[in-house]
Amino acid sequence: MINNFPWLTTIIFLPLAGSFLALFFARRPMFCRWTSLWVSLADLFLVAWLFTSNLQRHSWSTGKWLLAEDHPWIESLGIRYSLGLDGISLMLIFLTTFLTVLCILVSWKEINAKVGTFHFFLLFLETSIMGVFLATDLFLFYLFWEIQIIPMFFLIGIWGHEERVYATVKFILFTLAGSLFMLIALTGLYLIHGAKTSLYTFSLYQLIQTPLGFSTELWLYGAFLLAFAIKIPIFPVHTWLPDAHTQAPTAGSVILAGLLLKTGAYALLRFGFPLFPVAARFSVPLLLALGLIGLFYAAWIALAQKDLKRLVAYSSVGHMGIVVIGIAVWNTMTLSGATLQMINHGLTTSALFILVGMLDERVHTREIANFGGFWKKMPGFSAFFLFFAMASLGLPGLNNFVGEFLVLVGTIKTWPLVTWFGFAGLVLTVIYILTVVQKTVFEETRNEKFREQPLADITVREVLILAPLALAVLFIGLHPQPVLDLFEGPVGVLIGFLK
Amino acid sequence: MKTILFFLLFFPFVGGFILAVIGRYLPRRVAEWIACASVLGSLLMASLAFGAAGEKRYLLTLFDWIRVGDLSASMTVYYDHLAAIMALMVTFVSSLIHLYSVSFMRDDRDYVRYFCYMNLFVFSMLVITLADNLVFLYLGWEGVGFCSYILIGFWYSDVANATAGRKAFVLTRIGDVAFGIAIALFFLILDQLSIFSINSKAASLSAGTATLLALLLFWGAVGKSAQLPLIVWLPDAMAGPTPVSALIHAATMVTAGAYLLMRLFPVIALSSNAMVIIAAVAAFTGLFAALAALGQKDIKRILAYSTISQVSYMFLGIGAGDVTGGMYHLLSHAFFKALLFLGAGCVIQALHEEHDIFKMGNLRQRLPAVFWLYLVGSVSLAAIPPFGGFFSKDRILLSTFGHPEPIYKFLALIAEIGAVITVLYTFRMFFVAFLERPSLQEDFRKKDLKIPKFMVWINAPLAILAIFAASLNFPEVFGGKSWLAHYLASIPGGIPLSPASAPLERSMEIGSGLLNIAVLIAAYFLYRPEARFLGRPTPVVFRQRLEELLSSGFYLDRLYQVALVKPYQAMARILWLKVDEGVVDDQFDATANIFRFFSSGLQLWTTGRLSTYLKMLLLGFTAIVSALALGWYYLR
Amino acid sequence: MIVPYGNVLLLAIILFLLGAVCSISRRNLLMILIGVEIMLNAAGLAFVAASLKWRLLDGQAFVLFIFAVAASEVAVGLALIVYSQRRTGSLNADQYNQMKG
Amino acid sequence: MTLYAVTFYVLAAIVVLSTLLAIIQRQVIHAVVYLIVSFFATGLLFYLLGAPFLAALEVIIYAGAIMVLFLFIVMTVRAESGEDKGEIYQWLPAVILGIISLFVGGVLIFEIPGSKTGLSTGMATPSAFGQFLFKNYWFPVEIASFLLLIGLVGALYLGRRESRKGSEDRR
Repeated sequence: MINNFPWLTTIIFLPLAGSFLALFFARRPMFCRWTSLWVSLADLFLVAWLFTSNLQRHSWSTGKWLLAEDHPWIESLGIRYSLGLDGISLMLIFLTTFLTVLCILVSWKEINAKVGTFHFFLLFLETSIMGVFLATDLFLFYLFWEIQIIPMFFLIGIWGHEERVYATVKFILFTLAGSLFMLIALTGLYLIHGAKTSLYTFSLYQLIQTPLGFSTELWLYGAFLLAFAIKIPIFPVHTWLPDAHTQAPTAGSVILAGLLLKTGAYALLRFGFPLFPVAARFSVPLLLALGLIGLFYAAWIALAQKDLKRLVAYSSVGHMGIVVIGIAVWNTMTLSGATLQMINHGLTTSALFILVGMLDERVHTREIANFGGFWKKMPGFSAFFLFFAMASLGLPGLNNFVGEFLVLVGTIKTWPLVTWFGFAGLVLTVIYILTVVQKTVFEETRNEKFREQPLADITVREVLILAPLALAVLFIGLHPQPVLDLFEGPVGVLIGFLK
Repeated sequence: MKTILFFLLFFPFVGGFILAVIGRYLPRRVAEWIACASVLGSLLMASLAFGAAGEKRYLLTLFDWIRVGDLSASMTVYYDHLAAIMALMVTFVSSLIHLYSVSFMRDDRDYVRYFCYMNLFVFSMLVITLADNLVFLYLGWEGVGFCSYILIGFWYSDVANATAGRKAFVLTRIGDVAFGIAIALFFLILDQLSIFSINSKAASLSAGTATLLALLLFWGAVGKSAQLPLIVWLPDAMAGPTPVSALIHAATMVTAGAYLLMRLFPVIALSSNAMVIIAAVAAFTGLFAALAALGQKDIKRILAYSTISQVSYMFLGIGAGDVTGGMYHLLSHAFFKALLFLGAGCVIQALHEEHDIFKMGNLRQRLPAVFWLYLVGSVSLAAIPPFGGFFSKDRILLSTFGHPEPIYKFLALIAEIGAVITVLYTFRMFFVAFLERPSLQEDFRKKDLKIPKFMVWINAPLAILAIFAASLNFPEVFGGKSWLAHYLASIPGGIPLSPASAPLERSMEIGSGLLNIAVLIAAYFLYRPEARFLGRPTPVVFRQRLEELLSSGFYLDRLYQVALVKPYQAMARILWLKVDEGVVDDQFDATANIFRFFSSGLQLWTTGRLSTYLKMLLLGFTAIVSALALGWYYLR
Repeated sequence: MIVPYGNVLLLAIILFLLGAVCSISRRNLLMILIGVEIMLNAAGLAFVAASLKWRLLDGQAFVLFIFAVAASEVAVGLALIVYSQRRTGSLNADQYNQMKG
Repeated sequence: MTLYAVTFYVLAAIVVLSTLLAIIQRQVIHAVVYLIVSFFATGLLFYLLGAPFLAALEVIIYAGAIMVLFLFIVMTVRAESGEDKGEIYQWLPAVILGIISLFVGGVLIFEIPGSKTGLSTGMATPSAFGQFLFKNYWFPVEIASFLLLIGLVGALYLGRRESRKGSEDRR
């Protein structure tokens, strides 16, 4: 049964159906919230069920698609509707559905205007992101890749904070500019492949075999890399991210940091490197340098931030730097580590954004200077904050450590110097995270206005949001093997492409 | 055996976990019982393991953790004699300190948090003690760092405390970088992360690699053990509750660095250069910290600098190739320093949070029990024969002196000077704080000095151990059995590389023992209550300067502040505002402006008038038709 | 034999362009609509001629549909014109310049 | 030059001339009258080209219904306020573009093979046309009727008299 029913399509489009439901009943906010919650929960359980049932049925290590769908779509152009699920994408869609449920819970109180539309965009976004993670046809991938920008644009633009218009325009300009180049390269690749083999197709596994000259490959790869680099984001093109994160509503930040950035890294992993192996290898030193710069630079800048959300945003740049390093080195350990780090970053950074959102709800400010002494006022909140901050700085036993460690130790076989610098960069991470923990949780605020403000500790709903995240963080930190086993097969296949 | 070790390791973890999750909802007594019982259970298990193991060594895998490709980081323990002794010491000291804490924290409402962190700390420390896999060890290594950080800042509402915690974490993390790199290098070179396998394969390392690895490990240990140049966090770490200082910053965590080097001694031993560096850094740190301790007024800061100095002797032992000596000193130091800290805790609490020794006094009569306990600790610290500290320290000095390399003679001299100063500062502290001083104000004398009896008597086991630590390894030249040396002979490096001759040993020990006693007497005359200059600022500028220099720890802290911290913070702002928002972002803005320029040209086009649009329509139509015609014409 | 096929098409083109010129040059909304009618009519003429040339009735059928489109377009268009005239009091197309960028 | 050809050219001349006159009229009402002439002639052309049914429809719908509708509207709105001044620059771009298009289109047309062959006469009787239509195009016819219905509804909706309250709200 599991192989005949179009499970992947169901998973992708179930939220879309839910989103329209939310849109139609936009006049009844509570109904919208509950509907969206149930739909997203259903999707989560579907993925979880797939996870468990596949775990018994298949051996993960083969690296073949666990589930695949392939139908002709626009035949005259050789475009097919083809989806494929392997261990990496399984974990990522698991993360996607998981975070979407949390986002809906997070927005329960925060979003009060245009509730139906909000949930419409949220679920729509979920569909498009899962599409990116599952598509194996380049055209389909590009379609989902572009679509995901649209709901994000509105999420920031309508429900964002004060400077949302600037942020959202910047976001869309950056991402669109990048993907424009990708479209050109994509078409170029398609035409070259068609001309050389007289088979016009967008299928990833056909296009991988395209014979390309070195300079052609370099140009095409450059265009792809630009699009992915903006999404990840890699150092010089990261400036849209702090603005977008800061201005987005909490759910928007969570999706942006937890999932949209992952699409960039995932695409680099799944498409960028396998499609253009020679050019990719050529770009490795560049990527490593940029990843390291991102790690240092972001951690350094984060220390000077005044807006807590902006700080978390910069921390994203640093963490994604490690992911980039892991992908660039391209061996079993670093790839597993980078993929795991994608998941980890999705969990911890989302949690931090959620926590900042809770603060914003209570204190109505995001200035670090106005925070302080929360341990006395909100012990539960502070405990969670400390926990996720520690996870973020890579305390062993929590999730980030495993990913970072795998990447950095795996790197030493080919790029020992990068390992040295990478470990050193982690110190800078410690510095800014400890500083912000001290300023928010421990020290009293210097701002008299906020000192005496009474604050309520986290509610049951908020515990329900944070506790699963905390459990996931602990689980990956202490027992990452099931997840790593999932990656083993696909990583082996990916490595095969670059031999 | 696996079960025993498993419970030994995970009792505190379970205790900490229970407290973290539901501790807030438990009655106070229950929470305290859980905390203490878990550690006591560990102690029981450690004793059982010690008894059951006998001469055997165990390499047991508890769980799989990370396994990718060639890398395998499982939760494996390696229980050899070194680990056995260390585990016993850690569980013993921490059991006592947990019990002590119950009464020390009796008025603090945040006890759940406290005990939770303490239990987690014990767990992490036991991980360091037992772990075979370096990654697993790293988990404990960072775990103790975290617990130390959070416990130093336990009374967080004071900014200085939280800052001290942060400083400790960052500085130890700077050390951990090197440790992390060392782990990666081990993986690269030996394809192994297991201490056992590394030690057995160490011989295949080339000298250069071994030096690099040894220095990296040493740098990691320097961070954790607060040696030069990462010394500055430990004195500030005294901001934490006193039991925490006793457990973490005296008995266990700071010695973890030394312990790590002992565990991996076969690697260290391969590189004589690295050993010289280790010994040299240790000798200078010892002297440095001892001098700094001489200038402190805060009783806990004196103890902190003394800890730094004493830990450096352990490193000196390792540098001189005498692991047994290092371990011996580690043990005796753990007992007497914990004793001193706990005694100081009693004093501080009795005097209502008074830290300044010059405001104490008359404690001999008012806290007689504490006085005697503290005396035991002090003589042990000052290495007055025949107490434990004397034999352990002397063994290290001896093996340093006896090392064939000439440079070690010089290092031994420096260490000996440090030892002399140790006597001086110990009894400065002791005499000033405990003897009668008529100059003190009356109202202070009359303050109520009630502390729970339990808090005092729980120190007794430590005192007994401090007194009889000597018997652990009473040198054979004096008719002892050297039990510890025999027990540790099986571990790598357990037998000194160059054992000293019996006459040398005898003369050294007698000589330094007499020297210490002489200095003790001198100290009495310097610091006895009747001494003239006590507590009074002297007009001599030079002395003032000297005091300031010593009490600030040779301005090292200020140097780091000015040379590193401030520029770093300033640079962060510059990078953000000038580079990120400035250069990087402005480039994109400039690009956007180019497009805006073009678009303003296009703006003229969009008049919004219908007729213009229609004209454009026809223009487009004409163009398309013409293009079609042209194309057709040419293609025909 | 009536006339060459091309001549009919030429006539259709002339008519079409006359309509186009009308809707572009005039500012009166009614005249613009009239221009559109002329263009539709020209298209119908071309269809009829083609239908005759290939002896297929499909061309004539399309003319019928063009009529339908033209009729409904005029109906809605004129209603719109009336509506706008009521709102703005003017039939000048250039008064509606809210789309100015 | 057959009689058919003569008829065609005469009718073509009438069509072009009357359309030309129609589009340059300043008054819409004059333009409409000229257009009626043009459509009548076009209807005759349709007849000549073998489409009697369409010729009838052309007269009824275009010349009859549509133009009459225009007349009504012209009379209703009565507002010729924004009428053109007839300046030359207003016509110039359109005329130039039109001439270019005409030239290109003419060239294209006479490049088509078979464009010089004459059209032979033929006639599709209304019944034959009807049968053809409902045999092959019954569905589009239904759609077209639906379109007309929607056009009707739309026109009614737009043309309805707004209630005073609504119009005040809008102001």
